[in-house]
Order: sequence, then C-alpha cells, then structure tokens
Amino acid sequence: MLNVSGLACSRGERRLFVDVGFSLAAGEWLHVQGDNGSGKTSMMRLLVGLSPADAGAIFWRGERAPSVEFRRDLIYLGHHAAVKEDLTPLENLRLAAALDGVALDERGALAALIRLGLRGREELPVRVLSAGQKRRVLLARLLTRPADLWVLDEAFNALDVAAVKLLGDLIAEHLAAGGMAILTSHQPLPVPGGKALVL
Amino acid sequence: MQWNSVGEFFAMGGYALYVWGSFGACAILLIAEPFLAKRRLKQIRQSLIRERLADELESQQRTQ
Amino acid sequence: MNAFFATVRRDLLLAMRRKSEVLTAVFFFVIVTSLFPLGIGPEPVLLKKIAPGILWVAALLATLLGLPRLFAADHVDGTLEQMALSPSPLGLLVAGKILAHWLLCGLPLVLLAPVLGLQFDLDASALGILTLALLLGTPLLSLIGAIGAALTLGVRGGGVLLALLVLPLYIPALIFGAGAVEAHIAGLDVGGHLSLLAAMLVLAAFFAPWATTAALRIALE
Amino acid sequence: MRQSLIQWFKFASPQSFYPLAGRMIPWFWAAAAVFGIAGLWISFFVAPTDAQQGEGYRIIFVHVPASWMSMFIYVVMAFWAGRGLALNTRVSAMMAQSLAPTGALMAALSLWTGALWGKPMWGAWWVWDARLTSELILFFLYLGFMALQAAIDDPRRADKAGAILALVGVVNIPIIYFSVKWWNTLHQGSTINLNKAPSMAQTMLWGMLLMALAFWMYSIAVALMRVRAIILERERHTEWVKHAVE
Repeated sequence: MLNVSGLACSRGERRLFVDVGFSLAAGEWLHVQGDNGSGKTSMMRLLVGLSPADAGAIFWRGERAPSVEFRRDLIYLGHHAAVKEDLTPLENLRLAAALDGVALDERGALAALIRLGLRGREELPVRVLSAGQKRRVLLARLLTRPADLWVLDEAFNALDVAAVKLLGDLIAEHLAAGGMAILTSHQPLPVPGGKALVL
Repeated sequence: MQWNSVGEFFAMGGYALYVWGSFGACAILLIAEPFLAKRRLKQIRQSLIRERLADELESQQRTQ
Repeated sequence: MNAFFATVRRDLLLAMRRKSEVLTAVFFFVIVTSLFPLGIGPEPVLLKKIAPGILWVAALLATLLGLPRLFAADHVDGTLEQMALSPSPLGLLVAGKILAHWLLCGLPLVLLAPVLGLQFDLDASALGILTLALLLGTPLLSLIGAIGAALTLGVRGGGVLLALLVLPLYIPALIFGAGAVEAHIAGLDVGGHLSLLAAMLVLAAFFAPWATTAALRIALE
Repeated sequence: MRQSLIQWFKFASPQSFYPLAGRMIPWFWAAAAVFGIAGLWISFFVAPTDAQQGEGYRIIFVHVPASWMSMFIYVVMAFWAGRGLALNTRVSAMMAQSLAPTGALMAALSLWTGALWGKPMWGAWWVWDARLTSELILFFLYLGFMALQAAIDDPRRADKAGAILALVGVVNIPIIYFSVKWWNTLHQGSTINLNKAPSMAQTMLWGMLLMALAFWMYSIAVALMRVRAIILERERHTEWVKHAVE
C-alpha cells in the first residue's frame, strides 16, 4: 500500500540519510528509530509531503504521493500542539474537521473527547488545559477523521501512563481494522509487532 | 570636434557639475562593484584554503 | 467550498476571542487620519484637497498593521501544517484566511471612511466615491499583502521586511483609489479609475491566493 | 537538439558552471571596455552640442543605459529565479541572486543621473515624473528582493521565496508603470514632462546604443564574478569545491 524507495534528505549542508526504503501493507506499522538529530522528524515531514526529498519516491496505493487521495488517507500529528488556544476542545475538533472537509457532528466530537478522558473540559478554552490535555485534544482527531495512514511524530511525549496505554490501544485498534501507522519514539512503544527502521 | 581647449572640455559649457557628477558617479560605482565582487570571491577562497589547511593539520595530529 | 467558509468562520471566531487585535487597526486608522488636520491646520480648502490621499495612505498602513499576524499564529501552533496536509486544497483555505483578514481589517475601514471623511469637509457624493473606491481597493490590499506575509513568515525582522516588500506593490491601488476621489472632486469622470481598480482586484483575486500558497509551502519546508 | 539539451543541463550544475563562468568573464570585460571606449568617444567628442540643452544633455549617455539595464536586469533576474523555481536548478537561483545587486546599482545610477539632469533642465533635483517615480519603485523592488534573500537563513528557501517575489514583481512592474503614468498625467499642472527629450540625432543614438552595450557586457561580467563567489559559498562542503581552489 505504502511504498517508499531511495529516500534521501539533507538539512543545510548535512546529509541526514540516504537510500531509505520500506513498504507497509494493511495492518502493519513502522517504528522509526534513531538518536537525537538523526533525522526522524525530517523523515516524517518528508513522508507526508511537507518538505521535498533530495531523491527517492513515495507511492501510496500505486500512485505517487503527495496526491489529494494520499492527503485524504493521511493523518499527521507532529511536535506542534496544532490546536487553537482560544477555542474550546469541541470547537477545535469541529473546525479542524470542517477545514478537512470531513463531516463531524457534535455527538461524534463529544464521543471522541470523552474517550480521550477530556470529560468536563469540552467547553473550556484550550489555553487553561495542561500540556498533556492539549495533546489529548490533538489525539482526538485520530477518532474523528477516518484515515488509513497515521504518521505520528513523538506522539507519546507529554502523556501520562493512562494516556500512553490509551494511545497504544487506539493504534492497535486502527491496525486491526486494516490501517497503517508510522511512529517515532525513543522509548519502546506499547504496540505489538511492527517493523523497525533505524536512521 | 567641438572643444577648443582642455579647459573648455572640463567646463562642459557650464554644466560641469551635472555632467561630471553623473559620469563620475557611474565611473566610481562601476569600478567599485567589480572590486567588491572580486573581494567576495577572494574571501571565500581564503576561507576554503584555511579549511583545507585545518583538515590537513587535523589528520596529521591524528596520525601522530 | 465548505472548507473555504469553515476557514472564514474559524478566523472570525478567533478574532472575536481576541478583540484587541482587530480594534488596533481600526483605532490606528481613526487616529492617523485625525492627526493630519492637527499637523497641517484647519483650513478647509487644503484639507479637502489632501483628504483622499490621507485616507488612502492611512487605510494602507492600517491594513499593513494586521498583515504579519495573518499566518504567524497558525504557523507557530502548527495548524498551518495541518492545513497544508488537509485534503482540502490549501489555496482554498488561504483564500478563506485572506477574506477573513479583509472582513476584520479592511471592511471596518471602508465603513468608517465616510465618517472620517466628514472631518475633511468632503461632500456626500465624494464620500460615496471614497467608500466605493475603498470597497474595491482594500480587498486588493489584503490579497497582495498576503503574498508578502507568506514570504516573510518566520523570517528575522519580518515586520519591516513585509512593509518593504508590500508597499511598492500597493502603489497602483493607492494611485487609482485616491485618484478616483480627487477626480470626482475636480469634476471629472471616475469610471476609469474604478473599473481599473476592479480589474486589478479580479487579477489579484485570481493570482494572489496561488502565489501565497506557493510561498506558504516554501515557508513550511 | 537532444545533445544540446544535455549540454545545457551539464552547464547548469555549479561544478561545471564555475570554471565556465571563469573563462567567460575576461571576454565580457573586453567587450565592455571596447564598447565603453567607443561609446565615451562618441558621447564627448562626436555628438554635437544640443541646441536647447547645451552640453548638459550628455548625461543621457549614462542615464538612459543605466535605466534600460535596471529594467532589463529585473526581467532577466525574474527569468532565472522562475527557472530555478520550476526546474529546481541551483545555478539559475544563484544567477538571480547575483544579478540583484547589479540591477539595484543600475537603478541607483539612473536615479542619481536623472536628478543631476533634472536640476539644470527643470530647476529641481527631483520631479514626480512618471519615469523617475517608476524607477524609484523599481529600486525599492530590488531592495526588497535582496532584503528578503538576506533575511532567510536556509539558502534553498531563500531562493524559492525570492523567486516568487521576483515573479510577482515582474507581473506588477507594467501595472505600476502605467498607474504612475496615469497619475502623472492627472497631475500634469504641477509637474514637468520629461518626454520632451531633444530630438534624437543619429550620432546620439549610436552613442547611447554603444554605452548601453557596454553597460550590458559589464553587467554580465560582474554578475558572473559574483555568481562564482556565490557558488563557492554555497557549495563549500562539497568535494569538488575543496579541489577547485589551489
């Protein structure tokens, strides 16, 4: 489904990696590993199409990415909070869905927030929430937007034990339903199986 | 030839300030610019040579 | 198109939560136009003559004031990244943001201009032309400004740089916008000025979101 | 055709363009010198005194070429920048970057000589004439381009952002020019029309043409010199640069 070959990337004058390739089929996930500064985040940004690769090709369902179909099937969560501090979690979720052209009613948004343990925080502005709770608002998007490929960069950071387990469960469910995931992390991840890619 | 003397040439029929001001400014800037470009090239070359020297010294010290 | 309106709604909602940012541009416009008579003197003939230019220059600077923030907040908190990866075309979302910027920073100026024009002893028909010219011209300012805002996104000294990039490009809008009112006061036909402003607006509406999108993708790399 | 295309892309790599530029520079300097000497000879010794403006009109021999070049260089710069953006060739973007200071210099010279011409002819250093005003705006566009490129640390991002700005500028220049011209005619009463240039004698035309050629060759030579420095600065960590300097 996802085929990546010959990927190369440099930051400024420094070569980060060359000739990286892998493929993912339905239900598989990839653990991108490496030291600080080895290019994990650059790799993720390159995979989703935010920055251009020096060389190499990415194919999604046999078509060259990034295409509109690829973006429709993709959720990327990076280092940024990517939520608006002045809006409530509910508004954040619904507006993000509207921007993506995805239908999301109040019931669906509320259900996602409650699953992520944000009961009672739905109507508060995001700026009064803690870092971990902000992260959970972002993670709620995994539930509100159907997408086959999850690209999560350091998604387990700033999460407490319960949330780490919850995210692990979410990913496992997603894989069981035939989804794919690419994750970066320093620590071992609470998700069984998975291919490894060391940069 | 419309100039009878060198002085007349430099006087430019009373327009000396304007004519020589224009031509002078052009001359100064058009001569200065290549020198600046040349200096930029020289600086980067020197820096490259310095770096190569540093590379050599480093490898020498490593072998010792 | 839903994504377009969702972007407009989102930016308006955000602005409503932080009213001070919207009001800054409006206050700036009011204060600058009111300062000119104090600096120049209360002579009605002179004020009437320079009114179109002053109102236009003030509108131009007031628009410029809000431009650095057009994409900066979304860039810092990562929502711009999400927009770039959204299945909706980025150009559409960018167009939505530009429209929201105009509704917040341009439209209030258009609505205030007739009131401020009274300070300069402009008659009713001149005020009408001024409003119409600003109605055509301020969206143009937002559109061109968005290109500059995207180019200077996350760049050192972005604010001053933005002014340097954008102000020369604003000159045609200033000339035809202020020119329309001047021509009207002088008893000339203003159709030419206004239709040229409209033509530039159409041209900019077509190309500016596209150029802005390209600049934003570069800024996100 | 195919062969020449391959040749072209070969020269489009910094490694092969660097020595090529080095070989071309002396030829352009020689051409600039020849045209310049011939042009200066005509400007001062062949062209007759003007009936209306006396000797003051001789400023035209530097003013007009500088103005032409300032406009021409912007278009060429936008072409290289756009080419760099579309084809992702590094040398194109470097050429655009290296042309900008020369273009700005030409615009500055045009403004300076224009002021020195205006003072004796119309009694003012500066008039809000359509051409002078457009030239001033062009100068600002150059400054904006250079400031934007200087403000962005990542050279590749600087190239692309600069390219978009240059292309936006090139679309806008005609609009700005015509709007300024319109504005000028509307305010005709308060300004003087520069269009009433002295009727062009054949020798004057030749002088201007030769000087313009000299400025053109000069611009190419100095831009090539600068692009060589830019190539070394940007490619300093590559292997070939380490061997290129002795």
